[in-house]
Amino acid sequence: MDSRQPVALTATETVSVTPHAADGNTRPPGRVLRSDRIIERSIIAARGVAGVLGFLALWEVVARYDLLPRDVLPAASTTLASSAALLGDPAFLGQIGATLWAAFVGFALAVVIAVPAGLVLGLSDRLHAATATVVELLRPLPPVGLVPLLVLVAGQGLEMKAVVVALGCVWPLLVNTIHGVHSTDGTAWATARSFGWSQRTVALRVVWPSAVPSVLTGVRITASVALILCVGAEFIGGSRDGLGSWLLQQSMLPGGIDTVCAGVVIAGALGLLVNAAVTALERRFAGWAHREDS
Amino acid sequence: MNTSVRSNERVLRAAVGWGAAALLLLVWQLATARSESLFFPTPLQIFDDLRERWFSDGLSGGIVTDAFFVDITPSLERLLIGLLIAWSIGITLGVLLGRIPVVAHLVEPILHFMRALPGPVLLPLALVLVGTGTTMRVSLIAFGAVWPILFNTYSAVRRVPEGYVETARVARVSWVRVLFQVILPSASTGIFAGIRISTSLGIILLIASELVAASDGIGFGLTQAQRSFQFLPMWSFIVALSLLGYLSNLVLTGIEAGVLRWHRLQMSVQD
Amino acid sequence: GDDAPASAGGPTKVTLSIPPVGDSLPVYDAIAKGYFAAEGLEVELRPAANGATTINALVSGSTDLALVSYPSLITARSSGIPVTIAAPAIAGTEEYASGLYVLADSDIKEPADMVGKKMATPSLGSVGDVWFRGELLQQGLDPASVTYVEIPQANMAAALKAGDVDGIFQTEPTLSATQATLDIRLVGYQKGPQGLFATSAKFLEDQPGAVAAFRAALAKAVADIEADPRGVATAMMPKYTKMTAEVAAKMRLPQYQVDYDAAGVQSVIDLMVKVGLLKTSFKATDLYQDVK
Amino acid sequence: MSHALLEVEDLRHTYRTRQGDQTVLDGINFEVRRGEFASIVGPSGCGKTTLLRTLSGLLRPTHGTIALSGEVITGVPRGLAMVFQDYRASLFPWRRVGANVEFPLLGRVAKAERRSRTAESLAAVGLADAADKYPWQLSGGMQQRVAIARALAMRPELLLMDEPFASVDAQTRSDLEDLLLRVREQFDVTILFVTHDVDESVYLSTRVLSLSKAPTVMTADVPVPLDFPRDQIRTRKNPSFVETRSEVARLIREASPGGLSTAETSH
Amino acid sequence: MSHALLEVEDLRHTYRTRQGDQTVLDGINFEVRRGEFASIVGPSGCGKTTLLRTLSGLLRPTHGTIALSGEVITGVPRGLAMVFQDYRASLFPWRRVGANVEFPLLGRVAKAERRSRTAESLAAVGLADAADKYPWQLSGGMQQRVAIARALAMRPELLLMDEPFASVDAQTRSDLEDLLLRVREQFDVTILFVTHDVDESVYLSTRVLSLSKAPTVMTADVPVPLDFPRDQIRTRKNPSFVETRSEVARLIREASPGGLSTAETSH
Ligand SMILES: Nc1ncnc2c1ncn2[C@@H]1O[C@H](COP(=O)(O)OP(=O)(O)OP(=O)(O)O)[C@@H](O)[C@H]1O
Ligand SMILES: Nc1ncnc2c1ncn2[C@@H]1O[C@H](COP(=O)(O)OP(=O)(O)OP(=O)(O)O)[C@@H](O)[C@H]1O
Ligand SMILES: [Mg+2]
Ligand SMILES: [Mg+2]
Repeated sequence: MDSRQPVALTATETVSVTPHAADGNTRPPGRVLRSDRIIERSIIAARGVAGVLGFLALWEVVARYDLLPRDVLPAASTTLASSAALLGDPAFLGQIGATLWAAFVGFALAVVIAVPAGLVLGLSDRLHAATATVVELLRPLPPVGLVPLLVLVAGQGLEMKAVVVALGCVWPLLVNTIHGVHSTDGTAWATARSFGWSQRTVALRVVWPSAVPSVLTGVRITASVALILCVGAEFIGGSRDGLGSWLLQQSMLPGGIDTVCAGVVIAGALGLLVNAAVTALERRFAGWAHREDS
Repeated sequence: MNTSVRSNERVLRAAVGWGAAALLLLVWQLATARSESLFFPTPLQIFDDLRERWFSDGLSGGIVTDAFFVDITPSLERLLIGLLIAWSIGITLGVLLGRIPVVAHLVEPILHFMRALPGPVLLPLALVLVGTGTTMRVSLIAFGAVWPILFNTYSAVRRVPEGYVETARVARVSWVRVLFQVILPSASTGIFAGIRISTSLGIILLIASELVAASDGIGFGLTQAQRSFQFLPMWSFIVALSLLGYLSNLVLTGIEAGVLRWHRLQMSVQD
Repeated sequence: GDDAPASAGGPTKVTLSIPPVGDSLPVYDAIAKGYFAAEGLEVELRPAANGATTINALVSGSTDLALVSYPSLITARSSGIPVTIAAPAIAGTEEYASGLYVLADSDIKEPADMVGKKMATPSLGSVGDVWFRGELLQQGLDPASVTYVEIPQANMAAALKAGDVDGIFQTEPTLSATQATLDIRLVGYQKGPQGLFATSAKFLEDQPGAVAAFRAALAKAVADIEADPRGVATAMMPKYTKMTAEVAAKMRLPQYQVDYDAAGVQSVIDLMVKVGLLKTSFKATDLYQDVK
Repeated sequence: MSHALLEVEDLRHTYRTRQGDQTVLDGINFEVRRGEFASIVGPSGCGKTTLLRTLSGLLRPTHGTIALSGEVITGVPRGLAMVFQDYRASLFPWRRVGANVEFPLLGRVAKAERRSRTAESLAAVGLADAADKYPWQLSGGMQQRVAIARALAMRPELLLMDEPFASVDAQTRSDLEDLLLRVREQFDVTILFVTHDVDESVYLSTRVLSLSKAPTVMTADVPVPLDFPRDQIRTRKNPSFVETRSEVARLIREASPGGLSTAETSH
Repeated sequence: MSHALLEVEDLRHTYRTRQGDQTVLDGINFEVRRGEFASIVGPSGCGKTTLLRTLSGLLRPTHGTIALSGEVITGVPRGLAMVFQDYRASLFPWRRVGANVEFPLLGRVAKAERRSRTAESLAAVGLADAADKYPWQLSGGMQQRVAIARALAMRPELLLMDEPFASVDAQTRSDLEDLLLRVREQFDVTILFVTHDVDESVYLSTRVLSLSKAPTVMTADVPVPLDFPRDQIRTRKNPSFVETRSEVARLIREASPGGLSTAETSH
């Protein structure tokens, strides 16, 4: 450290290298052990259970003591019991199967259309500009409003439901895919090009994987929408089978409100299940994009 | 940043987009003009009917017809009120959940469950619980549209960098200002995304809610046209729906562009 | 099966869309007793949506036959929709009394008292709606002086009780349930043809045999019911719907029609023209065709 | 003025985590007098940030007292400003530079005064022209200067800085160091500066406090016998600088044996 | 071998933007011979990145030719690898470290060979154990080492590096510098290294090329009279180092008068 010490541009001696990630992550560097994570998760889960129980208790009280302006709400206990009974009824399970299948078919249709289209539109600015207005005009069409027309064209069966579901799912998927393609990092793109790869190879190996998290987010959002739309289509279009048409009939019966409530609870549970399944899928295939969360 | 060049390009893009849309209309016109089908009138017929139905009163008559106030205005009103309710509840709850983890842990499972309830199917329940009036329609819209805004706000608020909040706290800023000047602006992109999604959901539920016990509105008009096999008016209502969605999106985009100008600029710098 | 052609050997498959109510009793009976099978028909039941959607389904061929109301069919026909009658179904009777009900302590004594009030109807332009408007016209009143609100049958009782509406147009089976919980009073009811089994013109043309067989099977079932209405109802309704035997035993039944009541239908058409639901009149006999 | 500006007495802090308790500060005592520039150095993870967070009132220490101008603090005290290490997370991207600087003054200081303070602070950090830009339109070094300007606009008695120059490049860093010394004179502010760069601490301060590894105690309090103004080339060549620097480095090395490069893994 | 490895002749580049044309490179000529370590220094915004992008074939220059081993390049040439400044965005987050290193070899090199090259390159940068981690599980310095390993696995004749150490901290930076010199020996690779740190350029290279402000021309080509291996402390104390350093710094200062602080805007 004599007078020939070069000025500040040289490496000054540092006390220690801090693992400061340059991305500004200021989390404490302490390692989280697996068992602690389990403990933490179970605390969260316990709170969730407490919340659910509290909600059910509130519902029960409100229904029992007729606290609502209209005294028609069936109690939580009654509803849950009828839900359980319904789940034991093979005929009812058949209806659920029909709904799930139609929702899946429509959803798959939307994926098959929207994801490739999204990739193409994401990669080509010109096509994107050319289709933007049409998309913006078609996107807001509520599929449920089209049900009567679709019944005319596609009947009341699987085809009609699938078209309604696909119509509703195709736009969010498309938008998410385009967004995913656009979010490919410029440096990542340049890096891949510097490997001497063709545009197509880059699209396949870099753009697509970069877009996957966004696509899967779209899938997660639309999967539950698919179910909602399918049940809605059955309900409005009077389909030959499915949870929605079952609910429609129940709602037409005197005193059917109890069964309707039970069916709605099951529909909600179904939505939760679908969401959980897709979330698992997302963690599996786009875990790297959610690294901050895990 | 030369804004005039930018806006030139925007105009060009819009022109190309509308050109393509016009082309599609032409194809539609040609296809339907030849088919003679009762169910599929030509777009020209539809637009004629649309104009006749709602916009034929001339300048002196205030342009819009009386039918406009029966078919369109009530729906707009319901949609707007429903959405405003959904937004206020969604943002409030989203912020609460995002800032107070215990609350989030307690209610998250239930909220996820409620979100998964299929909106149109709640109609019979809503009829029983809330009755047949406007309240029923507005609450159905609010119930369906609240989820995207709630969950988007929630996750956006969770992502607000702690540094922002601490910066404000060290400046001894009141919590009200922390909320309105730090947390909400920082989460605003996520909130706006939620607002957009909730609007399209709101329109779906608007239609569903007007299917029963209504005496006016787009959904009512649509069903009546459909019941009486009036396919031309039915298409007019469908086109009106599309326009309603398009315009509401336009309005939201405009507001968003103003409020989130900083964000758009920031994104363009990082590109 | 959609449009399943009659194969040489096996039975003809037809799909039939009906609501799970007493109106559909002959169908349940014909299935249970094998009358359809005997006529070479295999009937697949399907839940019914609202009348117009059901008619759309007929036109698209996704359903072959459906129980709909006369106003639905008549409106469709007058709009040029190619649908027609496969078989007559039901008519109103004093006992069946699908009609206008009010709370027992209401001031409303006759349809004319509804002027300026609100009436719940299952759907605008439906049987009860047409009838009610006709009643007003007859007394020289403007049908538009009453506010009509579409409310599903199942929700009418609650709306009436809450005062959302002043009168409700109810039919079975909801009516019985409403009467069980609410003290209501009949103000007026609709007589004459109400419902029919509709089919598309195309189906009638392609499969006249199936239509004939359908009529024949229904005729047998109607004969059964006429012989023992309670017995058939208590046997069939719980079997095919969620209805309990007790409810079925008390359920009021409409008059099941086998022969086409052209005069009755003509009066429905004329009434619809009068109340402005129809622009031009046409002949009721155009709606029905004899088949072999 | 019988009191030092900042008095820290037996400060202790233990983080209670699910993995068990971790004592980070284990009895820290020191005073900072008005006008001083005190640097705090210490190995990574020793609790420098924790210390600053307790001083700023963001974190309530497990034990001990902190007094500012003789008053024991409970929440965030008046007269204090803080500059964080991560400038990206401390400037609000939705506010322009001027509005960012003005932010802490809103509702406290009249508009005219706000304007003039903002202008003055921005001028002091050489960013008078940047008031209408957004923070993200500036380079990292400029953003950190905005953060400093914001702190200055609050007219703090005490300015806390947590490794403020750690994420800027070397050239910018030395520019910022000199800037900091300039504004310190101009605004006559007392500074407590956390860094883990020994050279930086000596170059900037009137006094260097060194911390041990956790559980952390203070291992040394070294005065810096160098005059102001300082100069990147001349000061660093000054034998007193070299000597003080070696002294501090030695103290730190003794307090925390062991190497570095193997320790870097993350998140 | 009559040709130099890289020959650049009258290279010019003008960006055509909506705000008008901006000439960045205004006639650049130089050669790099096999085995050299040439550094390019120049003020911020002078076009160093632009130059590297044209050399790597990512950007077609407006004018001039680039030849690699005597062949004029049109697209991305073979035998070239590039390390970018921004390590966070140049590693693919969905592939593990090993898979990232292997990535450019896919479809070109047999599997067994890929595996062995990957292992060798990772070992060379001291990350043999990290192959199964994801890039984001590593620190910044480690990530940049992965990027270097990936470039090495391509067995390039010419390695282009664009300010590769600009966003890591000082200690890591000097570690990475020494690592680079080591692998250069081991893999016998020719390197063209862009930096704006004069000390770094002299410490690493056999030759320093300096660029003027835009419109950019080459202002100097200074050989570095220092032996290998180099050492952070000894080499930097060496009078030749100090002299060369001053020389280059002087050349740069002459080429671009005025301080840095006003020029730095954005990103
Ligand atoms: N919120 C917290 N909860 C639990 N432990 C924490 C928390 N914050 C910090 N720690 C732990 O306390 C210790 C000191 O952290 P602190 O951030 O104060 O260190 P530091 O000296 O600022 O380090 P660096 O130089 O890396 O910034 C670390 O071991 C850290 O893991
Ligand atoms: N794609 C582009 N379009 C238009 N102008 C560009 C583009 N890329 C760079 N420039 C401009 O060209 C000039 C040189 O940029 P370049 O990135 O090559 O500089 P640099 O020497 O690498 O700078 P730094 O040291 O900051 O990395 C800058 O003025 C920049 O604004
Ligand atoms: Mg720290
Ligand atoms: Mg560059």
